Amino acid sequence: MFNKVLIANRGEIAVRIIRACREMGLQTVAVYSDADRQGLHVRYADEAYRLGPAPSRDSYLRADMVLEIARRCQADAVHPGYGFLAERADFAAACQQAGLVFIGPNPSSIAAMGDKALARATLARAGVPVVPGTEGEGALNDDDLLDLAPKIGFPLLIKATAGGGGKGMREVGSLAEMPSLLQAARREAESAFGDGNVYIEKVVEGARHVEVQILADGLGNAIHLGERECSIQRRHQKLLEECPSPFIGDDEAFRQTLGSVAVRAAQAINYVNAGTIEFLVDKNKNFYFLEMNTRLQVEHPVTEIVTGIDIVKEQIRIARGRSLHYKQEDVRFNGCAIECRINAEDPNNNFMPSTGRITHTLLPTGPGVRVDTGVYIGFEVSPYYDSLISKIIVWGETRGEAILRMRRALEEYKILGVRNNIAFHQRLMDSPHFIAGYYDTRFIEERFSLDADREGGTARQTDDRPDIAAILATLVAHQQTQRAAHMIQRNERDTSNWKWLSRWERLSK
Amino acid sequence: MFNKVLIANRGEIAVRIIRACREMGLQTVAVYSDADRQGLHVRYADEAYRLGPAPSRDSYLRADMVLEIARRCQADAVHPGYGFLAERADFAAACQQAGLVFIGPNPSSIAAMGDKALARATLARAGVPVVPGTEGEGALNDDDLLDLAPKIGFPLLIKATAGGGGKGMREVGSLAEMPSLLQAARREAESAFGDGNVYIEKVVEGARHVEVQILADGLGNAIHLGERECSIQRRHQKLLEECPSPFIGDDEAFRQTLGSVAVRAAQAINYVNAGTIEFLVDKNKNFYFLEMNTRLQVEHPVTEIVTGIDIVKEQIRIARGRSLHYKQEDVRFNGCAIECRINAEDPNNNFMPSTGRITHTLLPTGPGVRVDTGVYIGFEVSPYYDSLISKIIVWGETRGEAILRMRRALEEYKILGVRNNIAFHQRLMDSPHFIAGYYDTRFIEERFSLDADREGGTARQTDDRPDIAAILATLVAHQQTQRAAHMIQRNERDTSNWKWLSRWERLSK
Amino acid sequence: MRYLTTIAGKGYQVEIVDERHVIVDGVSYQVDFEAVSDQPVYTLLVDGKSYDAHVYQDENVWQVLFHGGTYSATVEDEREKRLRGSLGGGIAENQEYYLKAPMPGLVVSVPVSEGQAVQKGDVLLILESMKMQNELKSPRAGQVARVRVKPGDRVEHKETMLSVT
Amino acid sequence: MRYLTTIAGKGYQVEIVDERHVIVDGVSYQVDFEAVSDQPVYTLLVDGKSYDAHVYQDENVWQVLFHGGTYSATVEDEREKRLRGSLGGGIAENQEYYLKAPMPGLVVSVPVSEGQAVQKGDVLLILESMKMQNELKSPRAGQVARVRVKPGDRVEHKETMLSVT
Repeated sequence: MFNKVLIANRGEIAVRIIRACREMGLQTVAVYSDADRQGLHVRYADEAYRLGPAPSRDSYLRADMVLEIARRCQADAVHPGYGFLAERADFAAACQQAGLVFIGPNPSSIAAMGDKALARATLARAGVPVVPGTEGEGALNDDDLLDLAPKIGFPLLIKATAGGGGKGMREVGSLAEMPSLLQAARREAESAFGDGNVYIEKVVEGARHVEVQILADGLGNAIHLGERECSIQRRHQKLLEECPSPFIGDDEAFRQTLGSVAVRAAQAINYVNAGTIEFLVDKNKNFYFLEMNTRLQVEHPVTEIVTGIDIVKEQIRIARGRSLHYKQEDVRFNGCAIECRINAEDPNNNFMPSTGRITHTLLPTGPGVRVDTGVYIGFEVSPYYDSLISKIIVWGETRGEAILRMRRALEEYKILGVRNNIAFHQRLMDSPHFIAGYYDTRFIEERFSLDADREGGTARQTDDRPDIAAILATLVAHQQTQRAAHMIQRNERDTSNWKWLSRWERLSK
Repeated sequence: MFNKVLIANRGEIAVRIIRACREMGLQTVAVYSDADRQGLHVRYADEAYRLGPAPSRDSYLRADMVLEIARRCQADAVHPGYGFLAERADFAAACQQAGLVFIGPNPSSIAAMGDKALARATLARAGVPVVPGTEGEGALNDDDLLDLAPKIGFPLLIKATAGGGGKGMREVGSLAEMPSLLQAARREAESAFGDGNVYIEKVVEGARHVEVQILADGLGNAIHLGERECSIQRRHQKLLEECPSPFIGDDEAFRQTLGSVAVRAAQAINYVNAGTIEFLVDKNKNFYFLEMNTRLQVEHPVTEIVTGIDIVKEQIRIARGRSLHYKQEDVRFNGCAIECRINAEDPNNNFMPSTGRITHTLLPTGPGVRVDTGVYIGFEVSPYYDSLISKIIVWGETRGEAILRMRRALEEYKILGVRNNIAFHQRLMDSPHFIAGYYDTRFIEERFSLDADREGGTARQTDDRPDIAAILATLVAHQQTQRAAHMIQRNERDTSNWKWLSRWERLSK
Repeated sequence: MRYLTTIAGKGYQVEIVDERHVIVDGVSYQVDFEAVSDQPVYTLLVDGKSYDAHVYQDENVWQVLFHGGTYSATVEDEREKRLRGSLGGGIAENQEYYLKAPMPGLVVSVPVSEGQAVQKGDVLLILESMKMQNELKSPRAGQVARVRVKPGDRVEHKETMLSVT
Repeated sequence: MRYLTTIAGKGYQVEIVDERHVIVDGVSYQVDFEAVSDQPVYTLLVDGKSYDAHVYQDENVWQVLFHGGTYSATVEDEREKRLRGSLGGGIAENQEYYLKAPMPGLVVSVPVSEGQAVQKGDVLLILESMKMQNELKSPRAGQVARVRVKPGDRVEHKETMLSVT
């Protein structure tokens, strides 16, 4: 048992975890970098301590400081969130050595799954199908990889061994372009994870990225909470997730097959706590193990909304040594959930990240809408951390209702001060391919366009109104001109005071 | 069938209805008074038209203007929301005569239930138990009422015949004080509803206010969606509602009894669309019909969250002539929901209404929290309409979880610019009586205190920290003093410019 | 700077040493205090504990809201404290009480007239706002001095409606 | 006032008659236009239709966002229009292109050097921000004129990093 939880993270996920702790009566401790003194996680936690300067390596990656703060404030558990220290086996082990409960899997599970190549070899041995690649062959150098590539076949993917989130990942179309891409991938992996090792893997064509959420307690019980569809990606970054997958739909048998393979994978490594098994699924419903995420994921809310199960609270119960709150037969799937990741990036400028102070926001609210965010008016979105500023999650009785609800939520949502990708998601909600559930992992990059016409769709009665835009732009520009003119007039009045003064001075001489 | 809906209302409920319409692909038309040009309902609707000046009688009560606008913009349906024209049978009839679908019951049902006295007589004849009182005796004058009062017995309630929402209501302890209270009640009823008629009714002691939501289609199907507990009231204004009632709890038999009586009541008057049957329930689970609300209610979201049924969308489907989307056996109750009404009123100053511009707000978000509101930063809360500024609705797997979640939501919520009753709800969430579900309609006025100590409870480890408050007040006051001093210094610098100018002028002479 | 801050009748000697240090009744606290969103919302860390508070001034009283509690504080610096000491207390008692409109509204009725004696708690005026009729009561016994409004009048926020001497 | 407003290559003659009336290409519209929340957010009613828009200026271009659409508009008054007419178009073509940092970040690599010829689409610089490596490409063919940064440099928003002539 524990009563005070240190949350070794920032942003929306730190806020999410603080909320779960608070609703369970647990004390919360936030840690923050200099860029986050006013972070919502600092404001909402019971206690908050400074880690160091803004860059992650000086703050959120400082495992030693986190442990020192935990000791000092007498926290008795640590929740790592996602990213930063979440998948560092050494950190999980250090927590345990310091007498802290690590709210996550055992260090050995993190290690087993953290090396992507090793993970794939482990699961292949346990009978879980894997994508052909250099799994389990350890850290290969460029010559070895160039040698193996033609045997696997092109197109193939270079992936960071320590990686995740699309960092250190490159797609290779031919042997000729492979050397420079290897170099780029290693450089990015080195910078992101401090580990430049990469492996290569066959590209499954027309693939969907489907992942299964599992929960396992320390008493040998393991269940799955169904799948999430995560194929809407750009540069291997997920942008939107759904539960259930529209591709699996009501193929309950396939859902249970995937689910039980996922449970078997978790059991193969004696996994404890929440985790996700990622699969690639081709159009014939062949599926391949991709990797296991030994942590809470960004997109966990879609599963929560459809199953009614609070995954963070379950993580905490499991870490407290309790048995699972639910049996497999208790898990019911009700309706459909969609999550849009709202990033501080400009879809009209090649999705370039945007930083700045949030000057205004109007959140979508009302029935069936959940917002998870770590920002608010006045908060400064800094260049130091990822660009996720909020997640809009909607529920619908049907997928159609969820899409319509997401449309209205996106239409209501306003964030000023940083560019953001709301308009991108709005276009996506209008895309006939998306509406039909007909998309794979290459959809965004290859077939989707921000310019609605190009997809050839007429899903909604397009209310494209450039004439209204012209009126708006002109009225605002006009107002600005008028105001500027007014200010000049005022300045003239001000000058007259000076005239008056000098006259007065002359008189009073 | 209809495609364009005019919403004859304002504030959070207009926004709620616009959202439902939009999610069903219907066009929406807002109407607004001069005080609401920037209302969220105006901003969110597809079209918006001015009704008139701010006072309700010049705008939202102008049935003629509403009908004229509907004709002009070719709306084919009207949703009245609650309050204003919602329970005016003549308005519903005028809509029908104008060829508009009125999204609500038939004018005859509104008329039958609108006269509270007549309603009680009607239902008594249908075998529904009613509270002893002057029901069905028409408009009695003061002499008649004073004559009947001792036969009914004290304490008793004076209630407005046309009324609702606690307006025109007075409690009478003895015959002596009755004449002046009659006068006050008639005056308030006249001002609120344009109808000074009142009736009297026995006070059921230790009573709970429990209401049942019903849905009935035009094809003869009627179902109930369980009960709501609405006993947390102050001056007969509901402040908090729950679903299910903690008093009924898991007494499924009693729930079904109440539900089927409610359905029978609706059927007795051939009721169509959504409606609510209000009961008083005493401690022995005797129940009495109180009144029927022939409209959507403020507190409908708690039922939506527990049943998963969107009541506004059902209203629209029913009005379109469809059969009910659900059968009684489809209705399942999942967990517990609580709604806190956030009003612009100051709990530290006798709940006096507060007006002003919202200068800042931070909404509670995250899992299990829904906010329904019509205000935003920059919006002016005016004195013309009721003081409801938002509703926080939370879901919990258990009532305990819902209470803990509401606590954290209230703690997160900030509204600046108008006084509000968030602190009142926070105290309520800490009240041992409330937590135990041990309260009746008199609880707030008689046994609850904003001063936590007085209730004698220690439900939470009270973190009453006046020393911290002292530090905060002093730091802010200090900062203000420093800033004022700084401004004086700046002014001195400014003065030096004047000195410089005069010197320059002297020199240049 | 030294201040005397009073909450619920209890005085706190608060010394602001520098940006990071405050001494309350002789006990030293490490503080980290910042305004948020350019609003009277503050984040305060005191020895690691985090408080997110709304603090505003209402007629010389500081209202401090956090953790569901509302605290009313007066803050006096040393000069003000000395000044008050020399004047002594009890002035407020005999001052005229001005009934000001707590919000804009419509005067529904004025059940008292000029010169009439009233007891503490007697209704002086009924004001309608936000569809509610609000009874405004006398905070003390006295005599109605001047009635400036009549039923049907619209009043502005803080407008003086009548006084009690 | 008369303006020429251009969106996606199409020009609109917009005349602002008074607060309530606008004429676009000869067609008269009744408008009701207000800023909201002291922000560049506007509520516009045009003949009863309601539009809730975010409008901001970005280097002489007005960005207009509503109903999921983003429109880039230039607004010229009559004087500006005449001025432009007398100058003729095509100046921008031969101007030096300055690559400015689109956000604060860390220069990861500069794969070009001064004097080097580049094609449209060639990567000029890789900038890391928000944990992403962003490739900044040349918008046209030319020659790298001056490189002002090197790998490892931190750059501010809009700082010029190199130029192409």
